[in-house]
Amino acid sequence: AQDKKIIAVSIPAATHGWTGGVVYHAEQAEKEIEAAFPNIDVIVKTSPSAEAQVSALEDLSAAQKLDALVILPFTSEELTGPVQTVKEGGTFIAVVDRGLTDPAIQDLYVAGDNIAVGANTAKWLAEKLGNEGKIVVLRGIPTVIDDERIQGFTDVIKGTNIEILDIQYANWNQDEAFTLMQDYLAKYPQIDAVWANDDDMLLGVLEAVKQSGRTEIKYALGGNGMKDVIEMVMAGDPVTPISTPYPPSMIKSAIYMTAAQFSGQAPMRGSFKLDAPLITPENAEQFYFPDSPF
Amino acid sequence: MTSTTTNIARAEAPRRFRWADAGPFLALALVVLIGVVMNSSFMTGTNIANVVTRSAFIAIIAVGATFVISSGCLDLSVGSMMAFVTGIMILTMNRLEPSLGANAIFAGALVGLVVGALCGLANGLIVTLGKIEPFIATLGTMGIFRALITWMSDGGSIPIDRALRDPYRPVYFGNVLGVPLPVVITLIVVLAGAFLLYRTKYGRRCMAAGSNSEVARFSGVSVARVRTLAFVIQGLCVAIAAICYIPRLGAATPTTGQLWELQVITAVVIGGTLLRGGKARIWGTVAGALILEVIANLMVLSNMVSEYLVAAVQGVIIILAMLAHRFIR
Amino acid sequence: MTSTTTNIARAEAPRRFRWADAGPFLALALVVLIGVVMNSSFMTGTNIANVVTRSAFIAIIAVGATFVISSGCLDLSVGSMMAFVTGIMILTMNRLEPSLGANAIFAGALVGLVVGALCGLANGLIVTLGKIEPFIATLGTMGIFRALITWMSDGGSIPIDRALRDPYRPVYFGNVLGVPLPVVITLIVVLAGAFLLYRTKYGRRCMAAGSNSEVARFSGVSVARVRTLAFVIQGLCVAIAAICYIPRLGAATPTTGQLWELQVITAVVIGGTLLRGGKARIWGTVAGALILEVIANLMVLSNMVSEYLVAAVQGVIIILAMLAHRFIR
Amino acid sequence: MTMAAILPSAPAQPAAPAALVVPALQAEALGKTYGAITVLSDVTLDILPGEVHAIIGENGAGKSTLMKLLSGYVAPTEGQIALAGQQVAFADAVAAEAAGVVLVHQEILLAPDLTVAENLFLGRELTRGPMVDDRAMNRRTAEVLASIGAHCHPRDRVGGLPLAQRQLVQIARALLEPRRVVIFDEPTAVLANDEVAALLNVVRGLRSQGVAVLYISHRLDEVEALADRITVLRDGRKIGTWPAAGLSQRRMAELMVGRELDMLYPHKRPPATAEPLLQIEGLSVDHGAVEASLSVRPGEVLGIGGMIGSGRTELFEGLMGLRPSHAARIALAGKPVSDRTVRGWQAAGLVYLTEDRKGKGLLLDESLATNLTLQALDSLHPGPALDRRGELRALEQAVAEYDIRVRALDLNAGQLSGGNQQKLLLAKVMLTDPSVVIIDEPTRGIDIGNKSQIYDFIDRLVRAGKAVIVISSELPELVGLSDRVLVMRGGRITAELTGDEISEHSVVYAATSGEGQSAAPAEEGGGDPDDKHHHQHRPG
Ligand SMILES: Nc1ncnc2c1ncn2[C@@H]1O[C@H](COP(=O)(O)OP(=O)(O)OP(=O)(O)O)[C@@H](O)[C@H]1O
Ligand SMILES: Nc1ncnc2c1ncn2[C@@H]1O[C@H](COP(=O)(O)OP(=O)(O)OP(=O)(O)O)[C@@H](O)[C@H]1O
Ligand SMILES: [Mg+2]
Ligand SMILES: [Mg+2]
Repeated sequence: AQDKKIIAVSIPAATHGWTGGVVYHAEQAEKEIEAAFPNIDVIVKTSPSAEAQVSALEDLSAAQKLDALVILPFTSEELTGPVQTVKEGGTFIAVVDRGLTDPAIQDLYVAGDNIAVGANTAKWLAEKLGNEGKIVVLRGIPTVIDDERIQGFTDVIKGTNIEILDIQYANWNQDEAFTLMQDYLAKYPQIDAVWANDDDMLLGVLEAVKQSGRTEIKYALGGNGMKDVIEMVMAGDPVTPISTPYPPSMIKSAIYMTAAQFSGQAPMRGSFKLDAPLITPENAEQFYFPDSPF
Repeated sequence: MTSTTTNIARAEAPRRFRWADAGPFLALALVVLIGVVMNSSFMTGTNIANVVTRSAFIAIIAVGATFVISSGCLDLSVGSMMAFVTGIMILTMNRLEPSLGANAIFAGALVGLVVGALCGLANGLIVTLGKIEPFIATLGTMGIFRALITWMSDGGSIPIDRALRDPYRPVYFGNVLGVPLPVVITLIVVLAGAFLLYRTKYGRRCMAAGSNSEVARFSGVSVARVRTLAFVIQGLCVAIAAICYIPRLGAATPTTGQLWELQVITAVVIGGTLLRGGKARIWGTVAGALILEVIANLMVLSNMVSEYLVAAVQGVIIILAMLAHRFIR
Repeated sequence: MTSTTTNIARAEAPRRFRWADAGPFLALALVVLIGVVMNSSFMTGTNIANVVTRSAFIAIIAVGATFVISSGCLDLSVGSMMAFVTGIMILTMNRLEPSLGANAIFAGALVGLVVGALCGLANGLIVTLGKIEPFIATLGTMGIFRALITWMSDGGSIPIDRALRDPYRPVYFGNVLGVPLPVVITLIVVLAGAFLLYRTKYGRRCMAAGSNSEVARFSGVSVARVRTLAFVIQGLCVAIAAICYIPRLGAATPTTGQLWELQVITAVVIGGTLLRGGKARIWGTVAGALILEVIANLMVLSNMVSEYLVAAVQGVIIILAMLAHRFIR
Repeated sequence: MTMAAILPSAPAQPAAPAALVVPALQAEALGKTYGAITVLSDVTLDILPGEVHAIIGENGAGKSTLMKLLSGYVAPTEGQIALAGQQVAFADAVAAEAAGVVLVHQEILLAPDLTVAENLFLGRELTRGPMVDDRAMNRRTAEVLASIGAHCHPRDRVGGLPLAQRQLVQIARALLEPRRVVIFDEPTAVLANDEVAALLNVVRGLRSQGVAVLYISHRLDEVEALADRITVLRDGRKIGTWPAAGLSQRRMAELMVGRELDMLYPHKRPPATAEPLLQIEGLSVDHGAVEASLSVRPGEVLGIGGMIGSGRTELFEGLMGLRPSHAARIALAGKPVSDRTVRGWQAAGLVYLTEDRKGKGLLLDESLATNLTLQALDSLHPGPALDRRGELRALEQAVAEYDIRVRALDLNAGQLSGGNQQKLLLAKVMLTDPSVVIIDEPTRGIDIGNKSQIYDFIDRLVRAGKAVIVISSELPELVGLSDRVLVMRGGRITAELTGDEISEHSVVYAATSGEGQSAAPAEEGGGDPDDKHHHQHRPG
């Protein structure tokens, strides 16, 4: 076991749908890679907070020499220092989704683009609404991802005549989204479209709209490419005809890319940006993973 | 033994009205009044129906919590337990649907009640036999239930079978003579709870255990049994809430019921039940649950508060409501 | 009055050793033993240093909580308060850096202490003057502090100025004669806490207020003042924890310190302090904080548990540790 | 009794002695009402420095209330208080204490988690620099404890002490500093002879130092032995003040009750011969009793005597399964008992009445009916639901039968006077219709008029073929009631006295012999200890 190469994977704990997907794909990658490459040991660790993630990094690197670290940081600022410390021990660093504040630390960066998630949705919506109308927005837990998506979205909307009636937190929670949407519906007699910045919340929104029987709502959009929502897109749902991918499987790609160098290939370095193209009925098939929990 | 006749005459005198007991209801009236003044959408039928229906979950669970708290304990695990029971119920219903059809809902509900009761029993036994501070014991089981639902759902969600959605829907969205079904269920639970707490031997013993467990012990009350049973009742209430909850969104996720324990305890305490046990106010608990839901509703309806500060304003209003009914006496 | 002399002799008799008091330390020994058996990396110097250093935050805050709890109250707001104080400190330091340079750290720390004390004072006054159940009052302020940090950071994060990072780093990463600085600070806080609680009038009165507030009042102890001061001490401890925390993560976010309140209370109760007040075990509290941190560490080091189930195993271990030290007597 | 000699003969007028001495404390037309209930009205009273002024009266007469008014615990609704001639209005008990007026409560008021010394010095801790000086406080505590004959340790946790010790701690707390006025509210209700004697000496000591002492007791022998003047309260009003000299116990009782009293103790019954109802062999209780064996027959009153800390309470709490214990053999009516819990015993027909009514007996914040029926819920309500009317009927019946003096039936138990709480507790336990009754301190705090009722009650039980075990620290009671007496010492049963062997002297001797403590103090407590008849029948 001594000569095994160790790849540590540090990700957020499965506290809601998307992070649940991340954990799922990371564990899948672990199983597949360990089966395929007996000289590689993948260790997946989840942490419920930035604080705990820093602790996990300390623990992992104190317990063994890490050959590589694949990390999906809770936040950029808070994890930059600790990851740098790990790198100083000679570890290959792969960062997923949120880049560190000092990009020099990252040997490999598989970037999600949260701003694009918001911006692409907003562009599509603006076009469909003809740059007019009233919309409401549900946001997640106050974190960087949420902030970036909202920023991407609102920046685009500002350039149109669309009015954002309200933005409130629903904590990426279906249930809270349902409640919040009920209240939006009670408050605003005319809503042309809804954007929940995550598909988990979208499910709650749709349920509330269905209950209200209101028909003026032309679009209810989410993001992240949750499989239930992609099914809706595939079925050509008129209210939710699109989603944006933000596949939790990006963690799997990063683990594979990192593992490659230990299976005889040259180390992959550099930045790989995942785009956030719209998922439409035409291309939905390729974003659909029926076995994923997300 | 002469002085008795005058005393007997007084025995029939009606109980005096106490302002302190009316506190939660006055506080509720106050927030409703604020709602009416602040926002015209507040008093619409749909909005009121939504708010009242939504408060059903917290109210039902809080009825159970009233038992646990008045017996001198505390249960932090209710939110997680709710998610866990929901998960088990959905899995059961999905499994049984092919053979039982829509009847799988009943079977699943039954299984849910049993599982809820067992979860409560586990809490109760850890606290009473294990002699562990309820705060710690139920914090432990809170982690356990939450982890189990996360594991059962692989961190994703456990949706109910499509075939069951429609027959199950009315349990949350339906109504009886215009009264939403969850409200009817809440009323039944509250009435049953009030009967059990105020009108039965068990309720009496529950209060005695919370009021002074030594006196209860010396009076032949098995404090451990009473408390264990309170936890079981709590588990049953959680299961009933879960039964109403499933048709609302049709899925259990690792976030289901998150932080509900705090809301539940808040509702109970706002309602006038003493956190240290011995005094229970079931109807106050219901008022407490409504107050919380109305405040949350007002936060969305009003435009005055930055989205970032909603939690702050909610906190301030809760404190003010408590202050108000403290100084109204 | 012949028996005077014998009684006086008894007054000097040594304190008996009580197994129950040793409970938390035995439980700590137990989890450490489990660690040693389970994982060879556990007992390495670096790992132990890491774990002990990390437990500083919870330990320091829990020292304050020991005061609050033993005086008969409870503070649920510590986690949010920690985030809020951290935010204020970073903002202050960033603002002052251009003029003061590295000295901005001292200024910021001072501001942090003042703000922490004021937050604690607010909690204390709401509880004592407002006569609101501490659970509710601090649940309210928990929401308020959390909302304030969310608002201050616009839902994002407040990073510390790069120029301050390096001079500030040693406060978490440095050491004195090989002992990590946060551990030194924790020791100072614990010693000060133990002195205050066990050796001063204030500590005595704190326990009296928690044991029986009526008796304390009749004895001329101002229960309200004692409790308010306990909350202020809690606020100061939160600020001290925040001072150590900033160099570790370098930013305040709306999720900083989330759920710490539960960890803190767990540490205090595992340590042997009674949740109903009147009995305080400062050193036990420290053992409690270490137990929690060791368990979390073992979860990371060992590979036996599915990542979904970590919380469950943690819950089980906490309950088992409590059971063990309950039945060891 | 020098002071009494100066006083004019009965009934003394409050203003009269002022010419000679300035009263330490004066009450002027004091009154107290709770809502619509008047518990005290128009009481005028003075206490002189260096006198022991006894207050006597029936249960619920308002004695404790008056004491609370005088010591700042409760504010009067009418009237004034003067301290050394100066009008005062105490803001609270702390202010009264600062002015030198201290009250020893009828009910224990101590912080259970703190040690004895910590309780004594709470709010006035001794310090050295910033630190509390535990050494000095423990030393001083040990001195005060020794001076009143308490045997607990300054560092004992108060919550773990037996009731009597807690009472002594409370007394010690009052005596820690020099006082101008010390008020004792039934300090001896839970004390045994030795401790009573020591306390009476303490009170005499205070008197000789010029302290004014107000003293409430239902033990009229104590009052007779101690008091210089006696004030009688009835139904919240003052009947009058008399010099103690020349007021016999019998006359005191008549003044209190307002009618003639006859026999106090019932005639003894013929010796019981039936098979024992309860048999205990080799019962040991942790921290309490060692290898105790006893039995009681139907138709018999078994008395249990002993000093404080002899383990009587522990023995029976252990028997009830309320403390860890183990026994070789326990049988009730010939059948071995397996379920040794309060509930199991109750089902088998045995109940235990605790000595600690506040801590273990009554839910002070609950209604009278709730308290009364708590133990008998199962027999009172056959189904799961409560029959509230039935409860109310039971309450009315209990109020009549046990003469519980309440001014309204919707009070909480905590609002009853001490003696009436005791009666409620007795009623509560008897509601289960037991065949064996164990009563720990049956007449704790009960007035003389009601005492004989309770004795009659016990007599009737026994004559009906039941068995009663009475644990009592009041020797006359033990002697007057019991057919047989077991005496405990150091957790063991050391003597069995039957028939004519039963006397105060023999009990005291058995309880103390071999410990090097003299039995002498008993004489100071109750007059002539050997004269049984004196106690069994009131002369006249
Ligand atoms: N808070 C209260 N509310 C209503 N009534 C009260 C309250 N406190 C006391 N009482 C009533 O005042 C009366 C006098 O009580 P008090 O305790 O002074 O009697 P006491 O003379 O000390 O009797 P005992 O000998 O039994 O101790 C009682 O009838 C009691 O029920
Ligand atoms: N929890 C306890 N732990 C240790 N010792 C105890 C405990 N409770 C009581 N004791 C001791 O047990 C002995 C018996 O005490 P107890 O006062 O009950 O006897 P008693 O004869 O009933 O006296 P009383 O006149 O007070 O009723 C005493 O020495 C007491 O200190
Ligand atoms: Mg009294
Ligand atoms: Mg006793």
